[in-house]
Amino acid sequence: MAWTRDQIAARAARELQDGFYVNLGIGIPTLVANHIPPGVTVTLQSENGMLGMGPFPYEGEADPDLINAGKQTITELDSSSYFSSADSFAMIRGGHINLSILGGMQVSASGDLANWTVPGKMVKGMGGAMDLVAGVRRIVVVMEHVEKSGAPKLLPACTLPLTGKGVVDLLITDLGVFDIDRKGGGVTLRELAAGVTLDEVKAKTGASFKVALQGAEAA
Amino acid sequence: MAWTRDQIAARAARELQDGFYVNLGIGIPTLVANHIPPGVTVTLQSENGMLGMGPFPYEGEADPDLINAGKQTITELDSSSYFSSADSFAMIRGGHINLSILGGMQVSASGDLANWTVPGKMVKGMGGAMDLVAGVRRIVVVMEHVEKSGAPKLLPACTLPLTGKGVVDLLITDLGVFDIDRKGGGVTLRELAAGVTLDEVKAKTGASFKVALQGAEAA
Amino acid sequence: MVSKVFKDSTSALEGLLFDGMTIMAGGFGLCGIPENLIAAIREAGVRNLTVISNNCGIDGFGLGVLLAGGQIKKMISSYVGENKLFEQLYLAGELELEFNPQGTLAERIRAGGAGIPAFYTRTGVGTLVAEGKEVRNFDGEDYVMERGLTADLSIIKAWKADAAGNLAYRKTARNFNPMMATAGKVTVVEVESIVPTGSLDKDAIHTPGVYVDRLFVGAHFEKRIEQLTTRPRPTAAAH
Amino acid sequence: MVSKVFKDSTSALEGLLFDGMTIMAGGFGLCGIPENLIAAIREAGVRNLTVISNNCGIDGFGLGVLLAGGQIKKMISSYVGENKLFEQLYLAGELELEFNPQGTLAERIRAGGAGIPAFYTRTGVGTLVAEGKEVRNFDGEDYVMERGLTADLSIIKAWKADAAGNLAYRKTARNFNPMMATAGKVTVVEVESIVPTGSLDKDAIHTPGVYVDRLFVGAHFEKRIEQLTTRPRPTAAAH
Repeated sequence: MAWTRDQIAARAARELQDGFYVNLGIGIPTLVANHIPPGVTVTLQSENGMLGMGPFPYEGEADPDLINAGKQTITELDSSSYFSSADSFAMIRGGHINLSILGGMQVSASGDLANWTVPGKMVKGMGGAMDLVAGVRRIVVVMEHVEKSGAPKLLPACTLPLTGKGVVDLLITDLGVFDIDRKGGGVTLRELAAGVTLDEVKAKTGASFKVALQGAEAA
Repeated sequence: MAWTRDQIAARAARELQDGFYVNLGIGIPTLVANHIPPGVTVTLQSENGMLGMGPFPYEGEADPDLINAGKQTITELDSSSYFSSADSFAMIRGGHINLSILGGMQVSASGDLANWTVPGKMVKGMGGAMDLVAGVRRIVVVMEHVEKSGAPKLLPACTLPLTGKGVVDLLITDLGVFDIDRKGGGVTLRELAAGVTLDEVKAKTGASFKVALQGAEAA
Repeated sequence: MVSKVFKDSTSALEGLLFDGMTIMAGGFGLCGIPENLIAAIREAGVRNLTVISNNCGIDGFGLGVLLAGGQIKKMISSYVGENKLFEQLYLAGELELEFNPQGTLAERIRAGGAGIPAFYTRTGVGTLVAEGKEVRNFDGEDYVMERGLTADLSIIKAWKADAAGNLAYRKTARNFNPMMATAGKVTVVEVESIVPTGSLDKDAIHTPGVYVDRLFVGAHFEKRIEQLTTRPRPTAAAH
Repeated sequence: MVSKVFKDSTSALEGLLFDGMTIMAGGFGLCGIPENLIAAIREAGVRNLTVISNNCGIDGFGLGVLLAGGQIKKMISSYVGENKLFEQLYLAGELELEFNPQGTLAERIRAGGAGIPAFYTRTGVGTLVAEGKEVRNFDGEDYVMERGLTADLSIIKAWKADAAGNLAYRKTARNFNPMMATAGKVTVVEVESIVPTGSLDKDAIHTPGVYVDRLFVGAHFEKRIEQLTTRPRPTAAAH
C-alpha cells in the first residue's frame, strides 16, 4: 500500500524530540510541521534568518518582509528572533540545530545524499542544503523510494552529484524506514510501511541492506 | 624646547580629516580628542564595541555598562552604535577604520612597531594593538623620542617584540614628525618641533633618516 | 562633514558604475532586495557585470531585469531555480555561473568584509563544490578552504537609516544585506525612511554607519511576494 | 518543554563543573562579566581550570577571585595588565598564559561557535603571535592561520532574557558575550531580568535562544567601575 507523502511526513515527525531546534526542507519536509506529536515542542529554524517560525499567515495578512527559505509567507511567534544569513549559517554549521529533515533524489548505503542537481537538466543550485547536511547534528531524508521510471533511489553509490558525503542518519520513504550508519556505512531496514513486503523493498532497492524490523507500524 | 605631550597630541590631531573613522589608543592618543580641528568631524571607534564615542560623563552620571577600550567611563552620542567584539574587530581587520593613533615603545626605520611587552618585565598583553596596526588603513604613532635613560626609540630595527611588522605610516615625537615608508622602508624627517635642532634629532635617533622639512611649526 | 544622504537612486550611483564591475546585491528571493538600485543600474545600462547575490530574482523582477537586459556576465549565487530566463541563458552558454552553498556564500562575504582572506568549512567536502580547492584535515575531520569575497559596489536594502548611515533591517528582509554592506569597496543603501539621528535603538543597529557611503529613500517599494501562502481564517464558529 | 530558567547561580551550574575543564567567561575589563557565576565557581572550588576571557578581572574582583583561589591553571586572554596577582603568579611559573590579539581572540571564539576550524588573519604576522603557526600568502600579502576555540562551558552576562533563552545585551557590556554564548558545549547565562516572551524586539535579539542552555536572574550585580572618569559639569554661568 505504501505511505502517502503525508504519512511519510507523519513518520518523520516522530523523530522530533521535545525541545529540539529543527530545520525543515522544502516539499515533504514542510508537511512535517503539521504532524508534530502532542507534548512535543520544537523550534523551527529558517535558514534565511529566523528562529521560531510560525504558521502561514491568514489571508490578507501576509508580510513581504517575512518569508521562509522556500520563499513562502509565514508568521512570527512570541519567541521568534531574526538574524542575518551569516549568523543563520553560523548556527547551522556550528552544530546548534538538532535535526534537519530534507528531501532527496538519491541516497547511498554509506549515507551520501544527492538532492540538488541533475547535470544538463536542472540549473537550480544547492541553496542551503549542503550547509545543512554538513552542520546539523542529525539528518533525516524523506523521499519516494523509487523514481517515476521505477529506478531505485537507495543505491550502493549515488550517480548524481552529491550534496554531502556520509551525512544521512535516517531515510524514510513510502516503503519504510532505514537506519544508515554514516561512519561505518551500511543500511538497516527498521520499519515497513503498512502492506509493504520485504520482497517489494528488496526489488525496489539498489543498495543491499540488513533487516532488523522494529514492527511495521502505520503512520 | 621639544613638544609637550599635549603638543604632540595637537600635532597628531592635524592628521584627522573630515569624515574619518578613527581609533585612538591609550595615553597620549587619548588626548588627541581634545584637539580636533574646527570644521573637522570624526567618529571615534572603541574596539570593545562602540562607534561614535562621546566625551567622559559628568560626575555622578557614569554608567558601568558604558566604557572605552581603556576601561574609562564614557558617554554615547546620537549617532552611536554598539556591537560585539567580533563585529568590532571585523570592522578593524576589514580596513574600515581610516586612521589609528597609537603609543609606541620602539619604531623601526621600516615601520615596525613595538608597544606591548618588555620580556621578563611586563606581563600585560597586546590587547587590540596588533589588530589595529594590521587592519587600520593609516597608522600614526606618538611617543617620546627617547627613553628615560636617553636611549633612542626610533631604531634601525626594534629590539623589543613587535606589535606589527611594516605598519607605521607616520611617527610624531616630542622632537618632530617623521614619514615612514612602510613598503620600501626608510624614514624622512618632515617637521621639527619649535626650538629643536636637526643636530639634536640626529643625536637622539638610532635610525638613519632623510631630511625634507616642511617647516618647523609649533603645535 | 560631507552628507551620506542622496536624493534618489540615480544620484546615489553617480560615478560608481562601470562595465565589467562586480556588484553584490542584498536580498533572499525577492525579500529585502534593493529594487530601486537595480532599476537604476538597468537604466544606466552598464554591462559585463559579475553579480554576487543569493538568487537572481524572477523573470521581469529583481535581478531578473538585469538578466533580461543582457547586463550580467556572471552570477555567484546559491539558488536560481525561480528564473526560467536564467536557465535558458546558462544552457545556451551566454551566462557564467558559480554556485556556492548558501552558508558558504554568506560566510565568504562576511570574511571579505572582515579582512579574512580564507577560512575552512565542512560544507561541500566530497562534492563538486570542493573540486580544485584545498581540502584539509583538522582533528580528524575534512574541511574545504573557501576564500573571502569583496565587490566594487554593494547595493543594499534596509528598513530605516539615520544620517550617520546607521541601518536597521526588518524581519527576514535582513538576510544577506548586513554582510554585503561590509564587503563592498563602496556601499550604497536604499531605505524606506530616514529617521532623526538618535532615534534608532543604539543596541539594535544592524549596520553601523562606517559601512555606508551613500543612502537614499527609495521612491518605489513594490515588495513583490514570490510565494503567497496563507491559511484560512478560523471560522466565526471557532470563536 | 524542559525550562531553561533556573532559580540561582548554584542550581544553574549543577552537574556542569569539573576539575581541568575549559571555561569561557564573557566581559571586557569588569564590564559585562558574569559576576554571579564567577562567585558560584569560586564557591564550588573546581580547580585546574583553563579560562578563556579577554581579561582576568582585578585583584579581588571578577576572575581575580578564581585566581586568588588558585583555581586557574591557564588563561587565554589579550590583556591582563590590571591584575598584580596575575603577574606575580605568572612570573613565579604558577600560571600558564596564552596571549591572543584581542580581535583574533574574538574571531577564534566566533569561529568555534560557527563550525569554522581555522581562518587566516593579517594580525600578528611577523610577531611572536605567529610563531609555530602556518603563515600563508594570499594575493601578495602574508596571513597567519588561527584556530577556532570552544569550551566545556560558557558563562555569560546579558541584560534581559525571555524564557526561550533569547538575550539582549546593553551598551558596551555586550563585548565578548555573544560569541562565547555560541562556543560553549553548555552555555549558562545570568541576566538582570527575565521579561515576558514576546516583549523583546525580535529584530534586536543579540543571542537567539538556541545558544542558551540555562539562565537565571543574578542575585547581585555590583558592576564595579575600573576607571571612573568624569568631566566637570558646566557651571551655571555657562547656561
